[in-house]
Amino acid sequence: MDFTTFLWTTFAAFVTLATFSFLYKDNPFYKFAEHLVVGVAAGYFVIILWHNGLVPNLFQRLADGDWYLLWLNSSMWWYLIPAILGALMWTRFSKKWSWVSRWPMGLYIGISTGVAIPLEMSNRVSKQLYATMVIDLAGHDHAGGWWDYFFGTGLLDITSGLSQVLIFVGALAALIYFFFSKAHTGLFGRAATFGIWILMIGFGASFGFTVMARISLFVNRLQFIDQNWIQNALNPENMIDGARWPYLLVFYAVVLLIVGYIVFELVKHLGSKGKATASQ
Amino acid sequence: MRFLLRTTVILALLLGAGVAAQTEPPPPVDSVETPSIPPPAPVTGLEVFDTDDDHGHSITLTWELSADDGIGQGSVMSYDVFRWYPPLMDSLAARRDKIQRAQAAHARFRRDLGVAEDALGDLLSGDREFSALRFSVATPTDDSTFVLDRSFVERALRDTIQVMSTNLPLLPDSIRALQEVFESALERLPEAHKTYPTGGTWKSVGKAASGEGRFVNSGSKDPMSGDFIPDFTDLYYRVDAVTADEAVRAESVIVGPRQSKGQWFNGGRFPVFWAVIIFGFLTIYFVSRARKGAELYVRPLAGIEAVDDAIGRATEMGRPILYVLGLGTAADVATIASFTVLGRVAKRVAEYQTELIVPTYDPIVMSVAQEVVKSSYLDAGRPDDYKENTVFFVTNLQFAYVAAVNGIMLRELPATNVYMGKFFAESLLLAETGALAGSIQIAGTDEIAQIPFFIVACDYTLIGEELYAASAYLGREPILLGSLKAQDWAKAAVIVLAIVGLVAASFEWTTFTELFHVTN
Amino acid sequence: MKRQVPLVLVFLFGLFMIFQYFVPHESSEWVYEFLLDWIYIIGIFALALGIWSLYVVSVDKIKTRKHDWKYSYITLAGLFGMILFGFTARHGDEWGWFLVFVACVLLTIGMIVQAMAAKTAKGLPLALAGVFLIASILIAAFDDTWSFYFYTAEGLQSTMFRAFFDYVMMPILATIFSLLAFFIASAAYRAFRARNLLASLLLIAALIVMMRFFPYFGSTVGELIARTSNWLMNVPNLAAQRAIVIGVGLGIVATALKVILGIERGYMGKG
Amino acid sequence: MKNFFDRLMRLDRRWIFLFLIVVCVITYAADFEVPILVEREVEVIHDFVDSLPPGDIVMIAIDYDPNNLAELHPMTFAIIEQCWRKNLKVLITSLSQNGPGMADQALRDITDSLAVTKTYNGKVYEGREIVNGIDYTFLGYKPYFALVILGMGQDFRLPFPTDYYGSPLDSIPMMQGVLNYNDVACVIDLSGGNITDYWISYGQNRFNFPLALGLTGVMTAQYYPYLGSGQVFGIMGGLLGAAQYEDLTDNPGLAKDGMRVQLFAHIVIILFILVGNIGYFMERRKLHRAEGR
Repeated sequence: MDFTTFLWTTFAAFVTLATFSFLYKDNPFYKFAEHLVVGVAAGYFVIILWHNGLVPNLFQRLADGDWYLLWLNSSMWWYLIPAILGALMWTRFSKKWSWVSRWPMGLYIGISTGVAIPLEMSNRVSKQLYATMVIDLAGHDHAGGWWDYFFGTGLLDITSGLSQVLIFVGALAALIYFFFSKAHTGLFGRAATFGIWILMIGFGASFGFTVMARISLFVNRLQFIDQNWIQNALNPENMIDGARWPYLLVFYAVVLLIVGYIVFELVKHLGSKGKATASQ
Repeated sequence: MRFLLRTTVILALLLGAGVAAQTEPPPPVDSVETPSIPPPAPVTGLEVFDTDDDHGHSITLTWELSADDGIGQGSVMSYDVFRWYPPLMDSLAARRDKIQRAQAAHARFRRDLGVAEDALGDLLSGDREFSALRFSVATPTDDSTFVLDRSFVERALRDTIQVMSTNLPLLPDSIRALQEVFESALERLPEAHKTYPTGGTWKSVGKAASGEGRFVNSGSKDPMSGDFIPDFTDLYYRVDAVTADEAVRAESVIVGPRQSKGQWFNGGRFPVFWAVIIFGFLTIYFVSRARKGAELYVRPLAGIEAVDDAIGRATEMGRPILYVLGLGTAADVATIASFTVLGRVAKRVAEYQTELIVPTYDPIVMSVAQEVVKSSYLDAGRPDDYKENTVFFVTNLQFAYVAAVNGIMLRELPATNVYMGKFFAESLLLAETGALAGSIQIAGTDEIAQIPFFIVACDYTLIGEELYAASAYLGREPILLGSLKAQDWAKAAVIVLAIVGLVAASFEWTTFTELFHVTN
Repeated sequence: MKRQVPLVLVFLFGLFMIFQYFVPHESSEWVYEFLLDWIYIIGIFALALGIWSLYVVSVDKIKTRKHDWKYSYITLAGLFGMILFGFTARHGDEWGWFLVFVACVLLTIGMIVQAMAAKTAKGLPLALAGVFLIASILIAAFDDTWSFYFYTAEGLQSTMFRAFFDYVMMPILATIFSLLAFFIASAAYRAFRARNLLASLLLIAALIVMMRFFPYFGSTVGELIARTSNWLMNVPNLAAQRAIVIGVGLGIVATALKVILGIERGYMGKG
Repeated sequence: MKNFFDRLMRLDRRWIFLFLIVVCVITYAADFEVPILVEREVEVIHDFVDSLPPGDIVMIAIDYDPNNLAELHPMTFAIIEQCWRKNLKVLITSLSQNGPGMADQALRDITDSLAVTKTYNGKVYEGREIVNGIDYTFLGYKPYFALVILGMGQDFRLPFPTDYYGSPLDSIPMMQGVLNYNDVACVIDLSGGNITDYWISYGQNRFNFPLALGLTGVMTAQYYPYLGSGQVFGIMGGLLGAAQYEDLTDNPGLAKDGMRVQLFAHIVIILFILVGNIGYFMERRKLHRAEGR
């Protein structure tokens, strides 16, 4: 790994650790990383939207027009409309005219809600309803016959009819829980209660299921620090015209900085031990 | 001789200047030699018709399997679908890639001209040896006496630039001319197809695996793309039953003419259509009833009740309220629902004169939210208390946004955090930090995967649909409550239909269930 | 005019989009794609507002000397630096005066910020800004080791842009994401208490699914746990998801309808 | 004692963070083996392969892209190494576009690791040289995987006249007399995408050969029904499944390393959950007593 790359990697490792320091408390390193990434991310987005959004979606479509004719002579002149609407958003810069920006906003929201209505009705309601109803309790195409199909290999058999019924009933009960205009009393109330049980079990399960993925995220960061940074710093083959020391210097400088900060914090913490600390 | 050299150098320059790299042709698939297989039985009952419920440019074929199709066991391995192409189609294709090549060349010339000019500039300004120019000059290796000198390269460059800059302006016109020819050819396609079967050729348009009796030849609607299928044009099809040996195959009868065209209504979406219409009327009906003043009961939602107390708490503690609209854009209905909640919160905040912080993720969301908050202050009769920076833009990347909001939480120590809208992996990051800062937290999202984390980390959570009910609840306006009634009726309908459907399915009464089957 | 026009727009376009969904015909498709382009382009234009807001808020922090105001400089530097890198690219491998140019531009902006933030004596920073501006213009004019690319996307490949993406943005973002490993733990610790039946159900389900890793129970119990967690994921979880999806779907449609019909105007501020 | 539980109840979460970091780093750095509980659906795959007589052919479909490598590569390594240790022959396809290069590399790596003699918990595995064409044949990639899967049901030579390295199949010793699925003991599909569906519907359904699956963690849950219906005789799910297989084949590798951290992180979390609850109940007991008095 050449020295420049190593320097960059070192910086990457530094900001990584700085971000982790947030776990202890809000501190200068984290503030640095945070403010940096906010700015960089915003700038990055400007660039991406310019090069991959504005240029292909607008400029190139108006490219064959002439600016002094305001591109009205371009073959896709109608793309001026969104451009104008977009420009109307900028009336927000002025106090007096900012109400004009409501037009593009209204358009935006109108289009998106209009798109949403049939789409969501189809994907979330109709298709789910169909999926819920077309389960075959009688197990027609099951070799073992109804009994085998229904009870399968016991309660935990996810392919058995029993599980299908549980899914069905659970879904309906959970749906009942979401009724707003009916008090949860009597039989209805019991159904709703069962519904909320199902919901809670489901939530618990998916919570537990996610833990593994989250931990591997942390392991990836560990690997980055270890393999990309530390191992490169200590790798004797990494040299800049025959010299090892630059690598080590940079590495130990950063390490020292971090260790130093930790010691500093500890001393401060022990110093303020007597006094009550903020509720963290 | 001199001229020849120059041209070589010019070409070399062009090449060096990065003429688009020629793509390797794919290696030819080795022919297979297998013991001769007896020709299989052809497919029968070939049906060819316009694909239904689509935008056209697509034809569906169905057929009965060949007698020798043992679904993998018999000799038929696959079905080859052929369409008849009139000669014009080929010339069309030829013109197409001519146009594309011309356009590519145009772009390339522009770039190369720039490169050559830069090179000349470098050469003249002498700040770079011409041997170190940004292109590789290919010296003809055959005669070693040839030495490439500065002045020569310079002349070569000048020629190149001259040639290119004379040709460049001409290209657009020639492209336009090509396009006109293409258009005219496009118009002549239908007549061309009427000339069947003279001249044209049969081309394979796709394969279907053995055991499959259906194939959809759906092409592009864009004439400039290779698989363009013209609408309102007589198309002819045939299907070959192909054995292990590609050569041994049986042709079916030819079916045609058939035309593809777009439909004006998508029958596959009837269930959705009815659902939307009925639900729409339900909503309007209950809203109008509510307008007339019918009393509507709604069961209490803990999360909603909490909002007011939370604002009060913030006022007492003299600490701000943080309202997070989530990662949704203004195009997400969840975010729109959140706007309404924000409106209510902002109104109360204005009344109590508490501080409100609304960091946003999307510029349009920011603009809308500013409108919302501003007019909420107006309604509360405190327009002067509104500050432009109450609602501000942070950044447009998920975790950068999280970083910033977390920072805000730990520094401003808001008394209450409200999360309403679309949330993804950041849900827990935000909620945990909020808990760390000791804030009361109220969350609402329709992202199933994130609800568990909010439930675990927040004090109150609106689960899925409850988010959409929140606005109605907070306002307590009968009109809005009316729509809740409509939602409940729809849910009841869903439950009933599901039960009936379940029974129907179990007795294999598919006509009923199919009523609700959304195809395409 | 101020409120009616937007509502009318919402109604008309909303209604059109609803029916467009049921019309597969090419012409309706064309309109659909075109309209989606509209809102996309509007969104891009709106980004200017966002960036302006970010800028103003940062400057405001500096002006009011709000806590951590110094860090706002970093944000602004990152923002404008990234934009610069995105629009420029080197021809060869030499840096030439590029970095000096970047520094000059950033200093210009910094001075402007100073001028905006300063309560009095805006003169000096403005003057300095002018100086740096001229310097950067001069470099831009005479340094030919690099140049601006607005219309073509060379900037996306430029060294600094990529470096900032790979070694600044990505590490921080990935790390923040990985904080979840810890927050999921602390959240579990804090919230998974068997306070009542519901909490217990949540707790137990989570525990079982998490315990499918545990080799310490012997094969029979382990097998049982594995199968149970599998069942939990495939049966109750599925049921819960179905219910929520259907409910949410209805909620979305209802809200969208209310918006289109002008019943729900919260998004326009009229709550 | 009770103020101990008070402390427990409002334990600063940063102790949890610290504990978790320490445990993760240690388990990441140290290399000790954790016991792995083997589930039945994984064990059957191992036993099936284990029960094959030397010389039999196991077909392995490496149908994943490099971006699923972390979870599925360990399975590939474990299975192929197991086969070669038992002198089984391996027939490999790679029907995902970016797969072949990766698969080829994997084959080289496994060949190297077979060259040295290894000892795992007592058992000695003699190192031996693996020869392409004798011990394995890598057919490579062809588009239209549905048709490829069908074609191989007829004759491997239809979709793959030559192997990945260009030598005609008939010239490869191992492929002598090997015509189609009937000549392979089983097919093990390691996949991170929908190719699995085609192996089930086009492959197993039509030519009913024994089929086993290795899947990414997120996919696993939705394929269990096939296990119930018997179309699939075994499933390995994600890192967990891979680790179990490595354990079965005495071949600890990446997956087990990963599991080490995973397991202990989970233990820590569950431990804290339990501690929290104990503390909570103690508190409540205390309250009740207070009320009692």
